[in-house]
Amino acid sequence: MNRLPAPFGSRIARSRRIRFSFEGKPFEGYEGDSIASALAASGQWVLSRSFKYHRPRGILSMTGADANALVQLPSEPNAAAERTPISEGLRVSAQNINGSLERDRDAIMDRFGRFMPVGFYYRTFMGPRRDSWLKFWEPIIRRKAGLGVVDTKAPHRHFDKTHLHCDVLVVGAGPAGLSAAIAAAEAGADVVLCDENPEIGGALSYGRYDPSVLSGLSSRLEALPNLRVLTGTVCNGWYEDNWLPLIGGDRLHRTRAREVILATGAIEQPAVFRNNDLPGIMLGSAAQRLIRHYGVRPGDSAVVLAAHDDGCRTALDLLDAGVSVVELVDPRPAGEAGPLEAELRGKGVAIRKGVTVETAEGTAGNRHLARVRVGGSWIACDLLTVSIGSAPAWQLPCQAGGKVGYDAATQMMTITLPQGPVHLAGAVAATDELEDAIASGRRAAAAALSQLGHAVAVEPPATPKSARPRYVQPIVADPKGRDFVDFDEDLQVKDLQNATKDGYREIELVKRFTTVGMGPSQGRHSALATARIVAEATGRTIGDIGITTARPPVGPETLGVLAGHHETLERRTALQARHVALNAAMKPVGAWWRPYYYGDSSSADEAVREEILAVREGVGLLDVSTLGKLEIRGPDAGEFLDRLYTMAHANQPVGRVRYCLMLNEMGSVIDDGVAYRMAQDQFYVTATTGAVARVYADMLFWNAEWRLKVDVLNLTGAFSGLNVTGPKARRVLEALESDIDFSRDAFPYLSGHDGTVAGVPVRVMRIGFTGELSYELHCPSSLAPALWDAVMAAGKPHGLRPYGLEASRVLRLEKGHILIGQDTDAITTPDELGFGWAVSKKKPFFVGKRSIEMRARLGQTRKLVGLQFPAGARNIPGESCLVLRNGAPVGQITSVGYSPSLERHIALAYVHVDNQWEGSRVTVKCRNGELVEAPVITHAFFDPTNARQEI
Amino acid sequence: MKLLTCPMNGPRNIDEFQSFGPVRARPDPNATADGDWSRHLFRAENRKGIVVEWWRHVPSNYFFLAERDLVSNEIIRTFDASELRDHP
Amino acid sequence: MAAGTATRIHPFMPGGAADGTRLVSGAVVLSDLTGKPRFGLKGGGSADWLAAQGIPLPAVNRIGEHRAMRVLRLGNEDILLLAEDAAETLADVKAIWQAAPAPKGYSSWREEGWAWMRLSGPRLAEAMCSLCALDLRSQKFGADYIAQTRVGHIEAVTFRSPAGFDILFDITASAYFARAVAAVAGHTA
Amino acid sequence: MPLRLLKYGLSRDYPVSGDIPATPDLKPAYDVVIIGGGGHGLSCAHHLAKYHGIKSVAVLEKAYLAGGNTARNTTTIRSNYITPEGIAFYKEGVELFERLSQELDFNVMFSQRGQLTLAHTEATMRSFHMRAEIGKHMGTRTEVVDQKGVEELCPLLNMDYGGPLEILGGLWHADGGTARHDAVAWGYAAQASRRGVEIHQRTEVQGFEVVGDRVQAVKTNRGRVACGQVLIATGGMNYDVALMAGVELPIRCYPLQAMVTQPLKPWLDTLVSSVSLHTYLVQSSRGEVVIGGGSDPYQLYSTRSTLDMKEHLAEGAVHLFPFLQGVRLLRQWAGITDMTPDYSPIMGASPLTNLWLDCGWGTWGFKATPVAGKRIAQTIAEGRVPDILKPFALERFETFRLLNEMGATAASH
Repeated sequence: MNRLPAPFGSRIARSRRIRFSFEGKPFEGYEGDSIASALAASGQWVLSRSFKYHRPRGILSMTGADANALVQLPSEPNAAAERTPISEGLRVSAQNINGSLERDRDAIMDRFGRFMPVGFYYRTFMGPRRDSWLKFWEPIIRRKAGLGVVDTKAPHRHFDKTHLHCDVLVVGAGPAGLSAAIAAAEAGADVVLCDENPEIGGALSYGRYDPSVLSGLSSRLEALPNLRVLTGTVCNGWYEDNWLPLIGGDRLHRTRAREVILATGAIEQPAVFRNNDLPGIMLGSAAQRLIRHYGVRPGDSAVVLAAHDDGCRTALDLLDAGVSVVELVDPRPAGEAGPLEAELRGKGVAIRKGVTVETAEGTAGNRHLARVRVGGSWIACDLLTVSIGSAPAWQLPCQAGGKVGYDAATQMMTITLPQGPVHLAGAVAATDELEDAIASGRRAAAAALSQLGHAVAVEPPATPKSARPRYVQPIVADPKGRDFVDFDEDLQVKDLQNATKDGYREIELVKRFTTVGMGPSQGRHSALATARIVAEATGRTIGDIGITTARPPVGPETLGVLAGHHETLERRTALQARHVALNAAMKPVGAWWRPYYYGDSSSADEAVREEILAVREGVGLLDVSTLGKLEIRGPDAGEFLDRLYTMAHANQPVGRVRYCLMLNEMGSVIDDGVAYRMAQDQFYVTATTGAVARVYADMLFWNAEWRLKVDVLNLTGAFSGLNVTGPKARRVLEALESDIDFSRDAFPYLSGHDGTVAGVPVRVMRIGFTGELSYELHCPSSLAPALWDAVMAAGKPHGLRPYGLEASRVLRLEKGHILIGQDTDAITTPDELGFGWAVSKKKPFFVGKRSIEMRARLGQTRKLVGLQFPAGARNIPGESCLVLRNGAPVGQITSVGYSPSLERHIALAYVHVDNQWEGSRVTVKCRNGELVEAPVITHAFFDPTNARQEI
Repeated sequence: MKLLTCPMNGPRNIDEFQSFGPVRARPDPNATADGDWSRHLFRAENRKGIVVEWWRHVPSNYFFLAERDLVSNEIIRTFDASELRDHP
Repeated sequence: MAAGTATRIHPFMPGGAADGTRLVSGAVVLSDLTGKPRFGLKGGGSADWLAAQGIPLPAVNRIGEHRAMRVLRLGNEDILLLAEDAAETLADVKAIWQAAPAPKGYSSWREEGWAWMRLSGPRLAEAMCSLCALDLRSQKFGADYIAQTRVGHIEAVTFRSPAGFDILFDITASAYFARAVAAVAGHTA
Repeated sequence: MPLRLLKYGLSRDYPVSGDIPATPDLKPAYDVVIIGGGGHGLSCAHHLAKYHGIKSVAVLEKAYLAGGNTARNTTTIRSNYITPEGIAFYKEGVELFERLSQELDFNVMFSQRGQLTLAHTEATMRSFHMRAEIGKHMGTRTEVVDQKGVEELCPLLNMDYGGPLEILGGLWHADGGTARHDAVAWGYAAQASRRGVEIHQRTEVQGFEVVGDRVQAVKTNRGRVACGQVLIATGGMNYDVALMAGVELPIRCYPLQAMVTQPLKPWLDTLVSSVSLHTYLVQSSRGEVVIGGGSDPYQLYSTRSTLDMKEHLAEGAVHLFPFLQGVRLLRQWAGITDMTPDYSPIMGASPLTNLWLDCGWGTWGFKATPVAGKRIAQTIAEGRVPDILKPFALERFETFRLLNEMGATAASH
């Protein structure tokens, strides 16, 4: 066991042992351990195999960013072993292996690297046949690509979303973030501080710092009720207007902050040399995290590569953890020795300056680091910590509009944000020392507070940093390669150089051609090195090259947390329970549930037929509550409808009902309905179920433009509609107590009355889709069940049947009535429907008027007509079957169905305009390709004179 | 989520709103030649720059106007339609 | 039978459209006030008529009070009277309005078009945070504020009531809304 | 092992192909100036050089090669449209893709694994039947499948039987597929430049010298270039560039967003898209699942991403494949699409006699990269619009001869 005693291991609870397995072998760890730390504690350093060459890989950063340490959980591919806590019985396996992690058959790929130069797949796998890629090569590559395996039987997990509002959001609870959050909260702002780690402190929690710094900040923080701390919560993106997703576990906090302070720290960068990917080579901060967070000794015998003070601190930490530090290698030229160096020397650590790690070698199969070569000589070791510099965590700042630059004087990557509600603090703003970071937090808080309108004391600007350039380790391609720039994608220095030779010289092209930065770590550990290599190879500056666009998310996030839980919207008419009680087959139509027919599915066809016959011979009842119902009020109501619809409404008498047809500005038919003029200044207008939302919005829009004295109210939910239809409809209504005279003379076709039926206030219109005597009763929805019951009871002696949508569709087809959206498309004109009668010739204006006149001049090409198929015909074309003329499609069947009244199939179809006449025969191509002929019918199939609806 | 400030309801997430596009000229249909009319129908204000457009706050069904930069997405101001009418 | 004597059925009543949908209770409580009296006026003349009755009108998106009724100003000429415990007062107003000559606005049928529900319980704040994107904390959203916004992904009007938040929304979505709230309660509890 | 790999392995040095030559100096004049170094412009350049012997061609790209919508689209290739004119054109596009790797000697990884579009409503089923009938008539492989057929093609789908989003059936398009978008552009660039075409990166067009009904020269940040013929093929910038020449196109720009998961072992063979959920998914040869949907709801010239679109797409993806809850998203991005009123492109002549248009590609342009390049090259070389392009003329908006593809475009592109 590589475990260290307390106080090392701040995250683990040694009293709680947890057993889990990795690659089928049992392991044990403590509560609080991550998968990677528990495995490391047990000496298991190899966590995965690399993407292309299948090289053993292990801990690099302990931040969970890299593909190196992604593992497979039973229901979760690509889980970050460095961040995912272990749990009892958890089964963990390695990814991207062929065979076992120890013995990966694909490890041979490492030998064949030279057969696979960068972008090789663009230049081969094309033959021998044209489909060889699809049939042969791609399946192989697809199997080799990909990392984890998705569990298609994964159990459902609950995710949820909530909203969070604050004055100031501080991202990152390191010293700068803590200081900023405290300063903002102490000034009275409402502050949220989030950090992806389970504890606050950032580097203070694992670095070599005086513990009193963290405890001091921590106690100030706890005293602030207006400062909410969300640990274990990652801020995974920045979006317009400071809208930020904070993800904590299975919860997404959609957060709106007035001001944002990004204290996201810096990302320590790996060094590039041959075999720099061996398990046992890790960033200095990774070693520190293992020691302080998990109490894991990262090795026995270490070489420390240190180009700045943090390397020295790492070395001291390693000594404290009982690791033998063989040598500290400082590539900087010899200069004055600082106190840390003196301390190290005092502890007997050999320090070599002006040299660097040139290459590394592994144990058999490269399973672990065995030795490194420094200044030409080999040093045996099982741990190499790398502390050669870092890059500011640019992801969030860049999403917030920040620009990345490169300061040639200090050799540092810089970030500049435009003036606005986002501020930087700490290492991301290039502060170096602890005191600077804390001061920079205070300054960011002051800037945010002043934007919020707080009066704040202006803190003096940061003392200019020493202009001493940082040491930058040169990147030289190793002649034998395996000097990895991008661990995720197995890319070496020469791969990037070669891409530039092929002309991929812009950074985005380099990225696309080589895939650098496209893996799980999204360039965290490769972007800076890539910029350097491309700059060098193309003779430009690093600033000119830049880095690729930082897109959200900052780190990988599950689709589950983004999706959350979402009930599907459903709408029900007030009569839903009545339908269900009558055993209706309910189906969704848009968001609505509607009865299709009443009865068991086993006898659906029979039920539909009986419902149709009931309407044709007796009386039926249809719930039409889903129809749009709009009330137009005001002195200009008639004028308003005149402009919106094709018919004349301003002169429509009170008490009359008129068809209304709506066009768009292009002159295409977009909706229809009826308008019942209830009073001089009041119309009750119906719209089709699917279109009402748009029609209502359009009405409001036109009214906003026209500014007529009109109000539009959407009563779709407030009112319900019942259509009583059939030859016996009048008898049913007359059997009900009412103040309305339903007689033919008092209540003729296309008129309306309001009154009371069975104690229910109603608006009744004599209209009908079925072609039968019909009364459409509209009433306040809370009374619809009562009205339904009354009609059902009154209808019983007359054989009244409720009928559903299926019967309704056939009934209307028998009458040749169109359904908007089914029998019309985006370019249908009234002329194509033969609806000239519905278009006023007198009105000076209505929406679409100018366009249909122009389109009429340009010439009509098609017409919607009826088609009738012989009784007993063998092959009936389905909906959408093509109408051909000289072999070319000129139209299609829009509706087709079997008419029990006519005992044959009938259809509506677009035909060539020359075939629009009665008796013209057209050719239709059936689904099976067979051509059939059918005669054109230009009138209603059933009751051609439309006598029945007017009885 | 972008914020849009409704003159009646205040700043709201933009998913509470429906865009009705840039304010369009309304040429007299009866005094416009066919070619000009069809160009009017299908043309769309799409210049890189600031447009004045109609928006609907859906929960309150309030229509208003916004000046928005089509490149930066910055909303310069929002105002009631009466302002445009009174000071065209 | 005379007008208005038929039995009214609201969604969560037996035989109602949402019959069988459970209203969540416990840490988050959803209760149905759809049957409670209310009356909406809309259109030109509404505000003047109400003012003439001595009903003080608040600013748009604010709530006023009149004889135990809450007066919600949803727009210049869009006003809703809620009479949870003032049925008689409201009945009087309605009767006077019915008899009055125009201009007096017209009925907006809110009592039929909108469900009226109340969210309360110890986890009310968390539940509202999940259901609504607005900052509804008391320091930002006062007792007399109205938000016309989205709650549970549908258009709604919400405001504080002494017991919690009242929510008005499309009555045909009642069953959906109850399910959406129950789902949220399941997460917050 | 393919021979070429062996060649690589046995050569001492990296075998430099030099796909994209460094940007040369601008000459004072070219026979053809192509504005826009994306897939379409490069394809046109290739066809001009290879098939029409026109080699005095300059492709002007304001940024880096193929960095606009060529780089951002999600690579759907299909011909299951709804208008006969559209199908005829896109069908030729699919056929060109079938032999594109050989044409370019560059593996564009055309992966014809089929596209399955899902219907959750009867109206959608009806439109599928329409597309299938026309598609079959025009000779494409497009058919309606029932619920059983959907389950056979994609057994992992959540059918939501009895639910509000029950999958009622699908439109199966065996010709559908994907290709590597960058490779298509690079392949064309490499071929074109080998035949003498000049590719000018970081060369931005700033205006036109128009004399009478001709473009005399193109003004760029690197100087003036006289031109015989000019083509505008600038994707999201088409409106803007055409306006510089005084041509106002019926185009509005909207962002289109997409996102991609971490790489996974293969589990999804076909392209799957849902009309009602405005979501589509496809697994790339790298193993990433690419997820996309509809355009943003309002006009904008910006490639910013939004959280709301990401949440919406995740919802759709998780609804269709509930087991994706635990799969992680890696990256999201956006492109600027130039949408036309009828969801069909505008190709061919402009009001200026030597200015040609390859515009209005909205969300559906990638699949047409080879065919648009080929046919527009033919147009420029012959000085007349071939029949297959005629329906796509700008004039169609004046004569109401729209090619309405909205229903066949919404969630599939």
